Amino acid sequence: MSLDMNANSYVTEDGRTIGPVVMDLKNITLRFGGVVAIKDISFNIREGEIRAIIGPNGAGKSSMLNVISGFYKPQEGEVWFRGAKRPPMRPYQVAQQGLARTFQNIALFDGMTVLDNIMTGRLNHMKTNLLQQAMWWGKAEKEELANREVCEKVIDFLEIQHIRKTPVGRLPYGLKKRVELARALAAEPSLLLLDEPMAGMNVEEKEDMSRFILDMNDEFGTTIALIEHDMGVVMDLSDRVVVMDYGKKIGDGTPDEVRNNQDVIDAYLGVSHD
Amino acid sequence: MFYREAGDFKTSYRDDNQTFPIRLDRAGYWVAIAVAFGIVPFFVNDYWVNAIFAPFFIYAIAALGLNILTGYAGQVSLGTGGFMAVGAYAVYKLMVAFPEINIIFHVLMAGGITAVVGVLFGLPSLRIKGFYLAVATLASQFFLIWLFNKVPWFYNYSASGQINAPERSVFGIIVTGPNTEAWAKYLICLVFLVGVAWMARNLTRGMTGRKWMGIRDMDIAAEIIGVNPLMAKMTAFAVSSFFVGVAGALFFAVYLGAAEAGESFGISKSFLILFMIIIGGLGSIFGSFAGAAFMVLMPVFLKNVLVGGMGWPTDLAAHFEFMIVGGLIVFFLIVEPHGLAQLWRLTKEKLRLWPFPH
Amino acid sequence: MSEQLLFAAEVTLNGLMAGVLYALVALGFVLIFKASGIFNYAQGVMALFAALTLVGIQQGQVPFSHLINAIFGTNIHHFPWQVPSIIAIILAAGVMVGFAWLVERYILKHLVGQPDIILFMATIGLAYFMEGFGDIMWGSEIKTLDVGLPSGLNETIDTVTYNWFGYGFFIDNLDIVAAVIAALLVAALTIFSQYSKQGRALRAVADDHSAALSVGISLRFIWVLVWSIAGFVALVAGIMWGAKSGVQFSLSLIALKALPVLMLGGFTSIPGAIIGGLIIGVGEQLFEFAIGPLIGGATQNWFAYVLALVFLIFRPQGLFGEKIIERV
Amino acid sequence: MGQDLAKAGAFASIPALLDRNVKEFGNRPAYREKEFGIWQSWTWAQAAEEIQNLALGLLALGIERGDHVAIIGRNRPAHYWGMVAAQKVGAVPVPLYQDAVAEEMEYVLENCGARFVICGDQEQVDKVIEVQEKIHHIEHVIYFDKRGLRKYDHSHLHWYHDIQEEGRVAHARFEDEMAKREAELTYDSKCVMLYTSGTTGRPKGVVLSNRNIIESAKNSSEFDNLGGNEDILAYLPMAWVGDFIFSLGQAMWTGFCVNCPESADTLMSDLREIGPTYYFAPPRVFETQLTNVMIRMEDSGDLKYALFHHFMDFAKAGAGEKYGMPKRKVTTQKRTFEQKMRHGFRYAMGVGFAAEALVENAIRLGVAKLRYGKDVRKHFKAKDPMGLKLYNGSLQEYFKYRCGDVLVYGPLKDTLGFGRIRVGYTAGEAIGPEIFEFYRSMGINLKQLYGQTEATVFITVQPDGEVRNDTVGVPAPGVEIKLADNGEIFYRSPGTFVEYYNNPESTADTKDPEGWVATGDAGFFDKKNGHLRIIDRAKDVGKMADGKMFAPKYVENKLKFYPDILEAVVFGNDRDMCTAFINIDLTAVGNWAERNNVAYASYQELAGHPDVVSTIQEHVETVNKSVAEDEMLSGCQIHRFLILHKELDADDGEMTRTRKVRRKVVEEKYAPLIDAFYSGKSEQYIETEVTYEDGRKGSINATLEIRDAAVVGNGNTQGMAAE
Repeated sequence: MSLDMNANSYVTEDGRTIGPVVMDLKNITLRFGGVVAIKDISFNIREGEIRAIIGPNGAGKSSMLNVISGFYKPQEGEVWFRGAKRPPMRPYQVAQQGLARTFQNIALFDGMTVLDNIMTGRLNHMKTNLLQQAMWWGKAEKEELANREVCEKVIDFLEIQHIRKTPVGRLPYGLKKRVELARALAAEPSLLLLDEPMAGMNVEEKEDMSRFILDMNDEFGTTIALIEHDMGVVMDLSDRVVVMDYGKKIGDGTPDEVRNNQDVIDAYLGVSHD
Repeated sequence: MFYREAGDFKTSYRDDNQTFPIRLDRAGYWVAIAVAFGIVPFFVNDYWVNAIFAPFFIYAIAALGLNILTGYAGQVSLGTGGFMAVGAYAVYKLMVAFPEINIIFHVLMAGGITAVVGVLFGLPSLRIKGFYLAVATLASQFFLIWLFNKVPWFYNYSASGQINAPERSVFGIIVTGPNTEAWAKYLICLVFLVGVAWMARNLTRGMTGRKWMGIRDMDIAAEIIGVNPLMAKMTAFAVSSFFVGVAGALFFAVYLGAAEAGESFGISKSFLILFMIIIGGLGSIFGSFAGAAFMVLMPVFLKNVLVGGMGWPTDLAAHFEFMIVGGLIVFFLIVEPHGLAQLWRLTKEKLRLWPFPH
Repeated sequence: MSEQLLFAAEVTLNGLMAGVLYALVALGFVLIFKASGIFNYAQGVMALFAALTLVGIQQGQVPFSHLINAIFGTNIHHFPWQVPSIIAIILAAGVMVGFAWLVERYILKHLVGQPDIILFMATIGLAYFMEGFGDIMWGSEIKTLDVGLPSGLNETIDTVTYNWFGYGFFIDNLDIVAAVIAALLVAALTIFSQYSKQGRALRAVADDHSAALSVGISLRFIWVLVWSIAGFVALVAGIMWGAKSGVQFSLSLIALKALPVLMLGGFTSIPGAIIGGLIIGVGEQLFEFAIGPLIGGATQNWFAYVLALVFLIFRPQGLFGEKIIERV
Repeated sequence: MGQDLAKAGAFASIPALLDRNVKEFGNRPAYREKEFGIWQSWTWAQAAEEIQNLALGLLALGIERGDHVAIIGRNRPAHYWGMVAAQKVGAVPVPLYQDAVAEEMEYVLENCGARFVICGDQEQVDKVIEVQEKIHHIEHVIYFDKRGLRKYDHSHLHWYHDIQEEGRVAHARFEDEMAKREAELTYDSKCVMLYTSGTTGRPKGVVLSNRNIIESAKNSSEFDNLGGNEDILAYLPMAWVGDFIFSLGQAMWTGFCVNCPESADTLMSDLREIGPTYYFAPPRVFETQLTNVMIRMEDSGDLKYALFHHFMDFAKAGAGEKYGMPKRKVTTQKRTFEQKMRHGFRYAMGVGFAAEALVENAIRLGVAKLRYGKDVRKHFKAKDPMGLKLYNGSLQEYFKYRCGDVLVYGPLKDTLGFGRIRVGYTAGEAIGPEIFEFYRSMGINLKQLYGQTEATVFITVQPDGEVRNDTVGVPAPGVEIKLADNGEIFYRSPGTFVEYYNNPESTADTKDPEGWVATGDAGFFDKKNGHLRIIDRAKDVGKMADGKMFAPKYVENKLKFYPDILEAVVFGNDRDMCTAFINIDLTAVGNWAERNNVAYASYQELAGHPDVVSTIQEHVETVNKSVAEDEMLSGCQIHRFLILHKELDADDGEMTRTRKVRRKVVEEKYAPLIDAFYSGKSEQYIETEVTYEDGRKGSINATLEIRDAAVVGNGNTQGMAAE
């Protein structure tokens, strides 16, 4: 099926209705000194869809994600979020707007337990001030416990009950990835960015991860944008795919459309999909 | 071995979240509190208070403060001595200026003032990291000490350049000045220690603590998931300095009675406190206590053995102490970088799993 | 007016000289930091220890005499001989090498891979240890160090300047000598690191540990080497300061002075250390000279740090340090 | 506790008991489940409300009297409520084994003709949907765990909570109807239908009346003074009669609390957290536990190791029975002051000696280390603390036990989660003597009972203080027993089942008109103490060619008592000698292999290892000796045996879900091997089909070595001497 990019909403094969545009990127260009990482790229992400950004290594995918999450400031172009142009802001402010993300090479807080790590995901939902927390009794405690409950739901959802109280430092790679996902999910984001969620996983773990991503989108209707260079996985997961190569956008559309796109095929020829 | 955990299950998040989830620990904690408040005060004499309890309590408070900054928020500071001085001089000025106000408030206010100063000197931490920051904090140390030496207003133009704590009382009990009862000193320090420890615990177990640790473990990631680095670091500096300030205030007002910035709060103080948290364990409340106790008791012990026991000249003993302290630091960093707290944790694990090894 | 200016000029010159000594200590820091990423707080104490050892050997002191006397109630202090300076210096250098070896063997080896901050703390511990050790070994009383360096007013400069400006600059010979030696030392180090095998190995390690290891350079050897060099630098610094202001505890405090120097120059740059040293030296002298009197003097205690602090806020990596790039 | 409740007659049904519990102790905990990190709890009042809403919801769905409601899922309060709710509206709950594959499930669902199915989660729902394609009487499927079911067609699929909500809404409409139906329940109306695991042939639906359940619950609770303060851990399959009696029957009767674990893989930690006071587990569980303990102790420090064995030996030597058994008859809320004092004193003495023992032995160990170095463990034996010498006789023993209690028994029990057990049962198969002894000597009141679904569990039980490992105790309260001349056991009791569902003929040939039921087991009463002793399944007790008695199970059990041996199947019916298949225990033997660094890639490879085979041979021969002791069974000595190349597995149909061996199946499947036995070959090639966990099929082949084992000539006394 092909779809009209401007339409207010569309319906996927499995009958989910995808809502209006949440995040709209207009002519983004990003340079590091002389190097051009991203060259004039535009695309959008819609309410409730799973949007994939794919491309060979060094295509500028991660830079793209970093632009979205406000870590890199593009030299040109605009980022529109929920119909408003995003003013230049620091990453934490972006997070407060309701963006959550995971990282390609895991960025968990090794000094804390799994539970604490996930709790950090809740920080934009916690309002008590320093003094109240110092006193603990009353507001602070109530808030803490309430948010603990949310996190426990997430823990249950991602099936990591058995490691709840272990320090993340001790966990194997696959579980760490899952915990990081949990942390992002706990933030109840309106847009969730996944940076290579399946990098370095074995088939089984990849299957689990895909299941979780789908369930997330299904259960909570989370809007998800993910980077992956394993095409196979992406095609099954995502509703729409952007293909990047050498910082340029060479394709955009449903998996099928992309699959039959000549440029994409060329770009991927001889590129290993590890 | 002594733990009996079967049947000790949690039916609410409050229970699960408490500081001492294990029944036995809880019991031990309450017993300790009871003894500290209910029994010891009746038996302490001047020697015990001045040689052990008062310094232990006060240094423990300071260690808690520094541990929050260094152990939890990961910002190394070598300026602790300077901030203690701020607390001391602040409380001095307040005591003199407002004799009618209760000393308790003076101490707290002194803490508040120190917090402000702390934040000021903490600001650079936004741009400066790691060693650079550590060294930068030396600036505060030297500048503050110099300030208190050079500006007579701080010591009310006294000829000696010293400050002397006037006599003040709480509920009619004299707690500062020369004729303070041993048990009064003991109690007031203890009260502050417990209060501070309780606050520290609350802050570190909650979201504030997590923000701090996030900054410590991976500041970039922390910012990206929504931690405001400015706020996190500044709160860390504020809280830490507050505690340190309180410690400084007590150190001068209750413990020393008279002080001179240079020798009471010099760079060596900064290091002393730093050692306490290293030996005790970074990022651990218990560690702050353990470290303080260790660093207070060891010299006393050495003195009794070397000078008292073997009749060495005191200066030699002092050098010896230097060696031992230095050696211990290195030893701990090599054998157990997480300090006494970690050792304690491990023993506890062993006891809980007894007779199994794992 | 021009009086003032000339004063200032003189002060600046003296500042430069002082700066040279800061630079000397800082040099030790940089060497170790470059080669092993260790921020060696103990550098200053090493200088003190080196100086103490030198004096001790020179005057034929009995090591640990105090300790021995304390334990056995004996009363021994000196051997019946004096050692010529040059031999004493060589011996002292030897001691510093031995010390370097011990440090590597008993400390660094066990701390490989620990976070930098831990290593930093370890060196603080080491500093404390050496301080106590040095005092126990050689006694803590202030000692005068004389290895026959010229000192006192340098007439030539005095007369020359007098003839020029009608005002004689007071510059201590010792400072000049110090400057010269420092210059030589730096030159020597540069040559060493450029042209000797070990030197190249050293630079390789400084650039990239793992790569260096992979080409078969022994990290442990490099560490011993670099610590030895640092020890030697410390010895030189110790001699200078010792000769200037006597060998005593306060000597180790110059280490602290060297820290702001490093912050200015950047931890990884030798020229940075030197220029930083000079800036600090001149800066604090001038500041004390210009502002000091207005605010009660003794500003040297803190000026260096505050200067560095302010400077860092605008350039966090120091003058010559590499730019810090953040990635996720 | 049980006694002071009004007469059973007044409470003719489970729902009636529920109402009583709500009245008598409405806000005491009734159910707990570990979920979201804590033990979610429901008081009797809350539980009753949940149940009522569900019941009303079912009514709203149009459930009829006598409908069967199938329940499939792991132990969760919601599922138990499902059962009670069904009863409340006159329907009959039919719990199923959750790990059954679709085909097995199909038969049962077909057979019981359930209109309603309550499923735990997606996995179960999928199976049911698969089954629905063939059988069409299933109208409504109710699931509890939403996960992944959102996209399913919900025309006949309902979420548990939605149903409850409907019930809450429809409260007014159906309340009277529900009350009416509940009132109709009599002491003899159907309470539950449970399917036998089907050791032989197809499973049969055993219909149990309220009388069966409540009477048995009542008698057994009173027999063991079960009170309202017990805690039990519900982890056994819900379809098994035992779980029904413990988690519903007794729980409802006495009002104690049922705790459900978070999941199968957190079972052990959940067990430890709850620390049940009343506990049931099949021998297998205790066995694996013990194996783990031993393995973990192997890795522990020399001192601990020595102390552990020193005190365990002491306890096993009888001290455990004497000083260890829990004194309290009931788990009351609190100990009296006097009890506390006595306990405190005991503990204090224990601690004192424990400290002494630690220090003394640590020193002695240090010395021993100097002498032996590495292999000190072999030579070093722990000693009692000298302080004990001050006392003598029983007092010394008593304090020694207290000391051991502080050092070993107490912590051990606690870490295993048995710290609070007051009454523990095991049944199903015989339990190994040393296993049984181990747990009892630690001070766990572990007992055996003999029972079956048709009897609502209880046929014989061991009273406190009369516990022996080779018998199954005396007839349970209200049970009469008679033995047929071939040794088969018959019983009659209030628990005797009503009938096999839709199966009058097999009902008839199990249960005669006077209500005597054939257990199908052969046994005899011990002359000395009147305890019952089980030999084997009556029909499996065959005759050998020479007419001697052939009791395979009896021998198999003796074999299985060895930690190395997981399963054993003995053949020899109508033959001139006995032979056996052996399954080794991968954990135990694997551990042995590790310690003697024997490398192995698979079970098969390890099983084939010569050393392993000869170890097993030793075991077999010792067993032969002890079998030879018993005159009537001496024929059952094993002449030849082999170690199977694969583990017998339920997925291959070689075992039941409760892990009982399906003798017939095995006999057919491995016919070539058996022939090889009796044709005297020394090895035999075989190829077998296996089913993997995910249902795929494959086949493995091997050439197995057959060994001859020494046997003792009849009446030979050396056998005894050797024992």
